Amino acid sequence: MEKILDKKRIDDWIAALNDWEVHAPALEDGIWTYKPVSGAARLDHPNTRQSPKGFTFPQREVYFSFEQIKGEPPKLTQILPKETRHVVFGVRPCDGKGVPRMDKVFTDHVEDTYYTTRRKNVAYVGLACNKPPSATCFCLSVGGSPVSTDGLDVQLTDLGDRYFVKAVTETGKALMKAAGSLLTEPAAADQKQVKQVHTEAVAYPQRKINDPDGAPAKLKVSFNSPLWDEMARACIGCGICTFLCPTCHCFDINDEVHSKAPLQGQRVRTWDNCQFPDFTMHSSGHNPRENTGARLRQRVNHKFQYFHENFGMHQCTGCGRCVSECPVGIDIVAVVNKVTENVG
Amino acid sequence: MSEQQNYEPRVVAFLCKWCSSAGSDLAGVSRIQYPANATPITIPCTGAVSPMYILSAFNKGADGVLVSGCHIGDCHYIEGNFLARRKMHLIMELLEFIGVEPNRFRMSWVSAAEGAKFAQVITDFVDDLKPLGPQEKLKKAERA
Amino acid sequence: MSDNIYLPKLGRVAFIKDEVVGERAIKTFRVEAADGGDLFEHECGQCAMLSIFGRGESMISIASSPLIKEYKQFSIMRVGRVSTAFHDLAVGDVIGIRGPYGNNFPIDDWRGKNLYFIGGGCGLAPIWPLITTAVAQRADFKNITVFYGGRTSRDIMYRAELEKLRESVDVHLSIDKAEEGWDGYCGFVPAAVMDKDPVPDNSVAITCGPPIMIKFVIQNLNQLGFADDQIYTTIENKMKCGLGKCGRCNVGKDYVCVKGPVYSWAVLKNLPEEY
Amino acid sequence: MINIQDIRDTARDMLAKGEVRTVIGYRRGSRGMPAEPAFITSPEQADELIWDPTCYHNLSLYLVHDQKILAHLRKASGSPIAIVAKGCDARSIVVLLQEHYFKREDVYIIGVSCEGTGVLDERKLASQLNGVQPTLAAFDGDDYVFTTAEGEKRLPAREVMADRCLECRIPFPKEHNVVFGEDKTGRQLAEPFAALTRFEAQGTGERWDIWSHHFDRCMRCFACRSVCPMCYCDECVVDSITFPVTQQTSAAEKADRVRWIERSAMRSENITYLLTRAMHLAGRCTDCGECERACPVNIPIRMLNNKMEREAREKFGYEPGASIGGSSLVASFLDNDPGDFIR
Repeated sequence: MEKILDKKRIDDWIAALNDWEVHAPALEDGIWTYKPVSGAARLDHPNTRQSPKGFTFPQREVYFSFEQIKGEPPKLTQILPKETRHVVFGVRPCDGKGVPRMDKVFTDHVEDTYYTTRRKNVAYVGLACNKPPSATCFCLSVGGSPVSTDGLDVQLTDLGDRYFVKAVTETGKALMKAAGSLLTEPAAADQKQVKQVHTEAVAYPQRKINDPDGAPAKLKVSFNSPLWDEMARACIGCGICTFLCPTCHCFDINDEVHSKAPLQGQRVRTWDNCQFPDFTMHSSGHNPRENTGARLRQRVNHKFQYFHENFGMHQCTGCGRCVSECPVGIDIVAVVNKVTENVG
Repeated sequence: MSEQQNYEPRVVAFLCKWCSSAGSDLAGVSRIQYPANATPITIPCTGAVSPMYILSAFNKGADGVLVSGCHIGDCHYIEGNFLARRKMHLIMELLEFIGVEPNRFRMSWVSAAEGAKFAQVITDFVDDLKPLGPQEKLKKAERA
Repeated sequence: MSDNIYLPKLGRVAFIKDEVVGERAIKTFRVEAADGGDLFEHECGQCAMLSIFGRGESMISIASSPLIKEYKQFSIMRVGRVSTAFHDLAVGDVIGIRGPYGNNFPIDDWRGKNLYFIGGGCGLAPIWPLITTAVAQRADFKNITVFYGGRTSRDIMYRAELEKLRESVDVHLSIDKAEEGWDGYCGFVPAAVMDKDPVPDNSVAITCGPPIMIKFVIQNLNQLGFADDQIYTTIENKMKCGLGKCGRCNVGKDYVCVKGPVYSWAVLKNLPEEY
Repeated sequence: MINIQDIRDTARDMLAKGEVRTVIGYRRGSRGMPAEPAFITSPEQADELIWDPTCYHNLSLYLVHDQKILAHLRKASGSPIAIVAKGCDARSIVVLLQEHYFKREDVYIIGVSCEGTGVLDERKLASQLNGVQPTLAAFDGDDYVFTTAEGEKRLPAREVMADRCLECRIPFPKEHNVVFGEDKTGRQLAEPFAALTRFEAQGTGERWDIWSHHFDRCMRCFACRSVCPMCYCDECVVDSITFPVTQQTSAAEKADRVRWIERSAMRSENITYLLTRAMHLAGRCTDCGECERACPVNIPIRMLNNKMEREAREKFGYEPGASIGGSSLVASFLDNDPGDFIR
């Protein structure tokens, strides 16, 4: 299904989606953040600072609550996410690409109930990138594209005063149907223009990973490269790269106690980060990834080797957040290029 | 009775064992009437009160936090309360700065002989806390 | 509700025994389903995620044979937050348990072979289900030999069980330094193995213990002619989910909680040493 | 004006003579600008060093890293480390020395004066350049000059300079072994604590509205702590991530450890974290502004530290990083410290 939407009417479309809670990027405190839409939504953002992964994998997820009176067995109450339907507007193609990758993690082997409950209640209305929204974009290097529809339900393409609206999934069609007469049939000129815009978008120069296809094998033989320690020398061990990443999924599970007698609390999952020093530390104090070099290697290898070996695709989607936001300039593109150059 | 009159603020009181803690005992044995809102925690010296104790008390739901020690010049460790005076000044300023009501935090000097003063400090604190209602700003949400 | 992978079952602690006392104390716990019935089926070498509500979860290898259905046994060394809480438990207390997790020893491939078990410290627990299963099915296997060592005689766990084991298999106990009244081997476990000169023909060696012990045991076994695929061990890493999702226990592309903890040395030696 | 060649020559010379084992400075980042920390260990690498308006980083953090690595490896430090330090960075080093984190002879301070300017604020620059991506930045007197695809852009530094630099009172590294650039202490570009003063003019309710909003947004990535040279504690009170567990740590120690706050990034927990950090930085923060720059969600963290800094200055006459020999703010007192607030 392909339609045309007058840009001025996007709010009417959003208003028509009354079965859904609608979110769109808003500029707040100097950064773009997904916010519930109240009033006008404008999709003129570069990309949001945080990826939309929080819609399916929030930073804090309560698993269950526990309650125990001394001498009695504990009582567990499962707490599943609310079945509210969310639609997220303005998702960039790189973040769209993150969706199937997160799906793999949380449904492969066994299904994660919390993820799947949220996932089936979220729809993504993506926005193609007519030109790279950031100087750190590199989606073309990792099997992505500024006009990719992967992971999206609807794709919007900005045609100046109107959007070219394309359904990607059945959910997307339903969202478009809700718009009713707001969406009109595209003219031949619209079709021509969208092709033109997409062709130009893909041709726009981006930063490059030199040999993305060879990266998994080359990284594998570079495990003991001295470059890891060298390139991680400045790493401060914070959580920016992973927390902002659309595909980083590592988490911690903790019991939060609200009352000791009677025992009351919750078991919760929170985002965790492979760059924190204690992420892999055993109780004994032994740490398999003891220094910043080993931890940087883990993150890069996970994105470009391990995930590829397991699922046949790079986990990285080229959004460039970790590059632009790293306080000390650690650049995953430069790291991959440097480690893999001169490797046979 | 209105709801506000029903509300009894919970005070966490960090009391120096050399003076204010004894002062509170004296208030008790002297049968001086004062509100029973304070949970006393005896500490070796006000100088040993970490700002973490105060933040943690608020985090766990205290409506008010009191730190009480020896009068200047009377510190068992000579200068513990001088150090506390600085540190508590800073935490008080910081709490006010982020918008916590100034009356939520209090410091006092109460000697072992000042049972009546201790009772007065608690009475005044509770009176000042009551109009503020429950402290929700720094408190951990029970269910989220 | 049962399809929620993070929701534990409730287990009742039916039995507690002190194995080793002191700073690195080890206690053995038997856990049975709190509501009666069986907890779950497992295979030799698998683990379970045990939890004490309010304290947290910990991945512990199941130390009882899969042939025993009515309870699962765990031997836990006191090292951290959760294990300390376990040591404070009393019989009758209820804990959380979910699992089983991980792969298992390919015991069926080993029928008709000689088995050498080489354990050190609390490393006896992960291979104990295998030992007891093999002993229960004694006729299926040829020679079974157990090497096990502790730092001192007081660090030897399963003491009574090991003595009983002598009835059907060879058991060689060792301690690091000589002690009065000790008639077993004195010295490190790898040396104790060399001392008995196990034969590699039609044999499998299974080792578990401190990393440094495993390293030398494998070296020595290689020297004796054991091929890499005749040597099995288990590894451990910090785990939170047990399901290959939380992302911390990986060694290369494999999550130990799913693809491990059992590895043949032929496989393990080609993986990055991140454990 | 600083001639970068002077810094390079100093570095090269010291490395060639073996007087230092490493020179920590700045080099060109992988994308041109911003600069990134450089760890120069051979004389040939000295020419990688640069000095431009994107040399934000307070490199004294890496002196702390170095000490931690040495302690971990149980090694003595050997020859000193040379470090390029701006005024605020040098004051951080003074605080570290005051706290005996390392010895004066362990560090060779290559001071650089910010002269009439300071470092860039990329957020301000972005709003000035309207989407044009600069690839290089350079000092030119009181201006910054940017290289962009659309040619050279020149902007008065004070229009795009970081607030901390505008408000900086001492843009000169008083503690140094060698220093480049003129001492322009006293150059007054903006009223110190300007943002703080504006903020404090509001009532309790307004202040809470603003801060609670920011506390809700904290992701607890700990970038503010990780980037701070003063946050060197092996064991941080708010989480377990730096808890120095070794083979020697007993089970009881690990089990009994107080959990002051939860791992969840919730308002109450974030407050405890951020306020504790502000308290622990009182009298130690030298306003290098790195915490605020690193924050991925733009929480005005610097304002909390500024508040403590001003209290220390106005109420206790204390200036962080002023002298190596002096007592620290919270380990000292004056007889006439204010006590009116005490009942």
